[in-house]
Amino acid sequence: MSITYLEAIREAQAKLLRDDQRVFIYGQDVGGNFGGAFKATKGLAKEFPGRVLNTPISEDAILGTAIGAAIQGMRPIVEMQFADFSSIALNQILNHAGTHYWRTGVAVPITVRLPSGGTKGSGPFHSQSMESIYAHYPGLIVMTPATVEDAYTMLIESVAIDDPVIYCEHKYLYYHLKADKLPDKGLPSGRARIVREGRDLTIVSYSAMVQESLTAVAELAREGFEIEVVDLRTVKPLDTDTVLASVARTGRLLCVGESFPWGGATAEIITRVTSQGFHLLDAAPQRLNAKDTPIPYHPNLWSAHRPNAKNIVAKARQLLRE
Amino acid sequence: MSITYLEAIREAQAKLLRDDQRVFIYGQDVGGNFGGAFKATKGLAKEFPGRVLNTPISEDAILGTAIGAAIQGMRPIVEMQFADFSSIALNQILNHAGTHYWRTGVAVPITVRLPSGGTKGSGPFHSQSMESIYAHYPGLIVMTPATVEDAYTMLIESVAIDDPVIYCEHKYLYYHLKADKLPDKGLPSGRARIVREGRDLTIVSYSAMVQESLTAVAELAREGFEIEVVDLRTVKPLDTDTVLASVARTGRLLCVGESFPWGGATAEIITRVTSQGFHLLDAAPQRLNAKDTPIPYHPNLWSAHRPNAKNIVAKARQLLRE
Amino acid sequence: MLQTAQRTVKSKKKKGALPHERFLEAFRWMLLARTLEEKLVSLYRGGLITGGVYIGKGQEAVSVACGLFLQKSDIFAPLIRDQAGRSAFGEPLLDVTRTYLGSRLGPMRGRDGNIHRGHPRKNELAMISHLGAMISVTVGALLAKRFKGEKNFVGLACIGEGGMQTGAFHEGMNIAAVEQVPLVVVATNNHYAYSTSNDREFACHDLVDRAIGYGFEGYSLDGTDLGACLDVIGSAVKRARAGRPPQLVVASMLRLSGHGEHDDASYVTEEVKQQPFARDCLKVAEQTIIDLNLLDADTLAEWRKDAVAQVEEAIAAAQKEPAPEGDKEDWCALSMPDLSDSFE
Amino acid sequence: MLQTAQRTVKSKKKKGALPHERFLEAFRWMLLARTLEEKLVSLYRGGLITGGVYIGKGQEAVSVACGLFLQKSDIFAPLIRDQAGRSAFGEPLLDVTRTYLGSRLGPMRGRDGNIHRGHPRKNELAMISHLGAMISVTVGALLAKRFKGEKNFVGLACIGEGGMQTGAFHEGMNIAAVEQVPLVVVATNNHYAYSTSNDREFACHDLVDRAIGYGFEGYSLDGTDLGACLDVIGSAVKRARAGRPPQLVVASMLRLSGHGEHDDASYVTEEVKQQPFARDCLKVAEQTIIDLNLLDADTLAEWRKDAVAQVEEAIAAAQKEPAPEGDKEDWCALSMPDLSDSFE
Ligand SMILES: Cc1ncc(C[n+]2csc(CCOP(=O)(O)OP(=O)(O)O)c2C)c(N)n1
Ligand SMILES: Cc1ncc(C[n+]2csc(CCOP(=O)(O)OP(=O)(O)O)c2C)c(N)n1
Ligand SMILES: [Mg+2]
Ligand SMILES: [Mg+2]
Repeated sequence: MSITYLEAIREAQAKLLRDDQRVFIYGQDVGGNFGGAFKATKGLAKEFPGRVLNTPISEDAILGTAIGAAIQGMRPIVEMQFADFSSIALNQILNHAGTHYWRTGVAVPITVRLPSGGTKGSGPFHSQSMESIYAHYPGLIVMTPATVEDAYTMLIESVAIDDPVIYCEHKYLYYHLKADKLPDKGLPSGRARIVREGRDLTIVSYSAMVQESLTAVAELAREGFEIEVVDLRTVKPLDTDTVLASVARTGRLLCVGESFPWGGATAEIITRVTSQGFHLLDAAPQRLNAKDTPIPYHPNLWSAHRPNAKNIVAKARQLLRE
Repeated sequence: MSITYLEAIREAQAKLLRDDQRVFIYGQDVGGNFGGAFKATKGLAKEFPGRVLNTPISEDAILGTAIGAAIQGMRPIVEMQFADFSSIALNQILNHAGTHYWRTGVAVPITVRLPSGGTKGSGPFHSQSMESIYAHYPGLIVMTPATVEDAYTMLIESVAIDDPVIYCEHKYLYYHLKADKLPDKGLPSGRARIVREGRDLTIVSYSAMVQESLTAVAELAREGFEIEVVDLRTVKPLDTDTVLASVARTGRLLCVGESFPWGGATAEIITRVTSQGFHLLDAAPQRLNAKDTPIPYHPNLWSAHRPNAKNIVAKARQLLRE
Repeated sequence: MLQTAQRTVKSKKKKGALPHERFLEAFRWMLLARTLEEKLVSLYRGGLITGGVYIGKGQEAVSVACGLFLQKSDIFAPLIRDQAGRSAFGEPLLDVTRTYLGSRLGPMRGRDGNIHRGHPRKNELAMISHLGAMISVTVGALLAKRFKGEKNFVGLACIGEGGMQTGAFHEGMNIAAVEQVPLVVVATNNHYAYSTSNDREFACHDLVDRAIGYGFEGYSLDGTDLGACLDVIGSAVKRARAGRPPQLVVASMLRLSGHGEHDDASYVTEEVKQQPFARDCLKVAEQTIIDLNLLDADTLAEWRKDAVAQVEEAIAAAQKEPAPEGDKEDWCALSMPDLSDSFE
Repeated sequence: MLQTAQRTVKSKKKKGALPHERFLEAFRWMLLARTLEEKLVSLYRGGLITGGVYIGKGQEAVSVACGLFLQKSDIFAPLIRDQAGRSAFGEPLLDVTRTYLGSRLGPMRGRDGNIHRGHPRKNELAMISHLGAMISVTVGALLAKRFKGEKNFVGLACIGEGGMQTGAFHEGMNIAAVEQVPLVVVATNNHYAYSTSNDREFACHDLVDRAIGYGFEGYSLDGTDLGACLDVIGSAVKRARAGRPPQLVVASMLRLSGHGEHDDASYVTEEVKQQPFARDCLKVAEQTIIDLNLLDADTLAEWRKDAVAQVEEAIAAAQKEPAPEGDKEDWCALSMPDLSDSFE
């Protein structure tokens, strides 16, 4: 058997619906025999009648409804059709879900699934990675699974968590990543994972960029470099300790993120490492992000816009020389 | 004569309306003989009939309308009643104004005024500093004036700029800051200013935190420390050169921002300095931000939540000891 | 305690109050709200309240009707002018004074202020400022009740005519109709959104005409007439509870105060103040009571005194309580502190 | 070039076309759009188009009427199913093929794709994906024209029944009415938003009933009937131009394709496909032409051939053109590069 990242997301939701009566799924086209723009809820409406509900094109109200239901004890999972459309739901997420526990003492256990990141030909409005916006505001947990196993266990965990979780699933990984089977348990949320050990350089990444980093590292390994790769798993909370421990071993840091550069996760990581572990660094920490323009439609432009194995290799080489 | 930060904003708008027929002002309660929740447009509707228009409570449509008018050659100035309500306009700003020139080659010359930042008793929804969200996305210029003079010249410049400008004016400074007169010209946008020279430490800040930093620095001066203070003026573009030059002189960096910490302007500054000027630093760079919770209503909590002269002094002392 | 006594009266009424008993009960809540808010205004003027004070003067008749027909298990989403409705729904006065006076013991513990207070666990939602946002949240709460198999519940959400122009309002109304939840939306057209008069807010002939476009049942209401408010809003609640489609009530009146107490409302013209919708619902109700001889003058005076006493008591109690302090806060926005991010 | 020839015909008509001449002109644009989109679909199937292909099959009658009555100085805000309207408004076929085939010379230069194309300088707005957003942008463009003292202009914005449920739509409609700009909003209820049918989209009896709540004038329309489309939309444009309040037209039809070409639309039931609104407007129009003998068979065949030739020509031209390249881009999102931020 082999299971994709996308199937893991579907399986996690099936399990959640099966095990917990408080769970329901809410979003555009998630129901019927359609099962979502990416089929992440395929078959679930039939298996769990009345609990997988199509909604109007009303992202603000979708989130508002989920928040209200969560306050009353439900555990809604919201699917945004694309992360990019969560800009419409942003007010409810940041100002309502994100503030509610702190203001009233009543937690808002919602999971918001954001199909995120670039794929070929998707252009400025179907490619965005919005984790930095959600992580900037208080009151939210932001997950960015990079493996099939994490996609599964973290989604399940997100529903168990009493606080609002923004679950950024990467569309590029949907079909590109496969695993043999689904685990029962994963690392707890908020803990980063050392994906590959090394001693010459630490690459910190998350979501689809972990895969790009691994490809880059494999190439650099052929030149004799041993590079450690850290997968953050959640960008908020950010597991600074694991990152610092890795930098302590390697003395060099490269952060790779697919979102826009200004104030992205890469800036947050570099800031933590330099303010808390300055003496660990043997060279200037570096970052690699998408370019500071909208995400282009044309594949030629898109592949130049996002970080990829090739420019990770180039940047790493430069850093290794310093 | 003495003129406040708020009056400077009003005067700039009066001048813009007088000098440029393409300018109009659009927003909630800006018109009539009312002149805005903070009176930043007081008297302008009368002086410029038909060009200072009240709107419904429809932030998305207010921005959409401004964008459409700008595409057709106008130079709208939008007032959001509070920065916090721009969450509703965010989609039009990020995804429409921010992408339009890049996609179509047609620029969108709008200025969006965001009354920003905390004041006593304003609470979670009337105190926010949203510059980091706008700066994260491509296609926008983000201004954060810290002085009466900059409030005036930068607002005028924002309308001359062909691209969308997010103009973050600080509500705390409205009445607290005074100048003798308004300048004809200021530093160009995108250039930071050395507000005070020093050699022991560089504090980089913007908006109301420049004032807090100056108070802190005055206190530290009594202990013999000479601290350089850089006012960024615009957080995007961010004048890395001026910051690096200052750090080259002092070897120490403290960044102070009022927004939430994760991915804020302080993280962006530290990242630029460490990745481009690592060897300039004699100690770990530090940042000071608001706490990672919603902004509290009660003055006791609020003063503990935001950075202020007192904790800037404490943090600076610590850094100076290293 | 007098407030408790009054509540007993109320619960008796629920078992089939005579119209004039209901009217008197409602009037008494209105009186309490007006008394409380006048006191809050004077505290504000005296510099004893931080942040804004927004009152419901002139809107008490509509507001009280919003709270009065709800059961404890119903959902109530009040807004800034709903003191009367909040009290009628069961919010203790102490919640109000603790919040305004910044007591650490209040429902918001000093973290949020004044009108943003709420008790989600007691089905009184805690509004965020962004207008329109509470409609869909109320829908979600009702959906949850349906999921959980509860019966006979309703939700009531308040909105101003200004807030009706937000996208959130539209999406919330539409999704309520799609989900066919038992929702009543009570809109108050008090003719102003802050300083903006109706002509720059909307351009339809009558806001109640929006009901049909959502699949709501719509009703117009003279918000200065307490009897009409009880009748129309009471019926709307009853219809929603009975499974009719969602209900929209649009009430008309004038805001008889500034937008907040910092605002002198000098933009409201004398002409507007002479309109029938500018009547003070409390005075109108009192006149009805006198005209119909529903209460004697002594009892009326007694009620007034009682209201003052309750308010004074709640204020005195809150004033004795400790303020929150920065170094006693945990500064954690999550209910699960282990998942909290740390910035050193 | 044939397309030019046809345009001449069109501009002649504007000076008082006979109804059947207008009908034929419209039909010819519909034919062109259908021919083009069928070709795009086959290119997509052949792997020659990157990104999605969204077509207007079944909606050409409404769409063409949206473009046909506009002058060059009017504002047009088409959406994803408006190929016919775009062509009728004056968008060259080469704009389409260049965009779909990723030519560097197209209006979007490879930066944005397919349906997002536009020519803001030629008053064809370039839609963003977020539905509802274009309504208020059109309002703003009209407001600008008023500020600049232009006269006799209108704007026309398209929306689907799904997009009508967005907050942006609501705010845009309301602000249009408040500003009393000469706007026509043409809504197509094609019975689906992606896979979601009307029953989970809205719960009002008829979407046209929303007009009154905004202060728009509202009209229903059988979108499969070209004559009716020309009549109703033509009149709405005329009324807006003459200074009547904003106009809402709600047309009914079935989307005769998947949401996009990646979608087999298996959720559309046979029953729905048998409904009167499921007729193919192009076939219906052609039948009218035959029944009324408006064209002889030879001319019809000639028109078809011409459409194919135009499409082939535009595709061939675009295919020869260079693709954009990453290292030739300036990667600058601002029109003022000096103000661009730099990340090393
Ligand atoms: C989305 C949003 N924009 C702006 C504001 C600022 N604001 C607070 S109250 C108000 C006026 C509200 O008018 P209305 O809805 O008619 O209620 P009223 O004050 O008249 O009771 C405004 C503009 C807000 N709260 N929310
Ligand atoms: C705000 C927003 N949410 C979600 C989407 C994703 N989406 C694209 S088209 C579509 C369906 C549109 O339905 P409708 O408006 O009826 O237009 P139609 O496709 O039927 O022409 C959806 C949900 C979007 N474009 N914008
Ligand atoms: Mg009002
Ligand atoms: Mg549709």
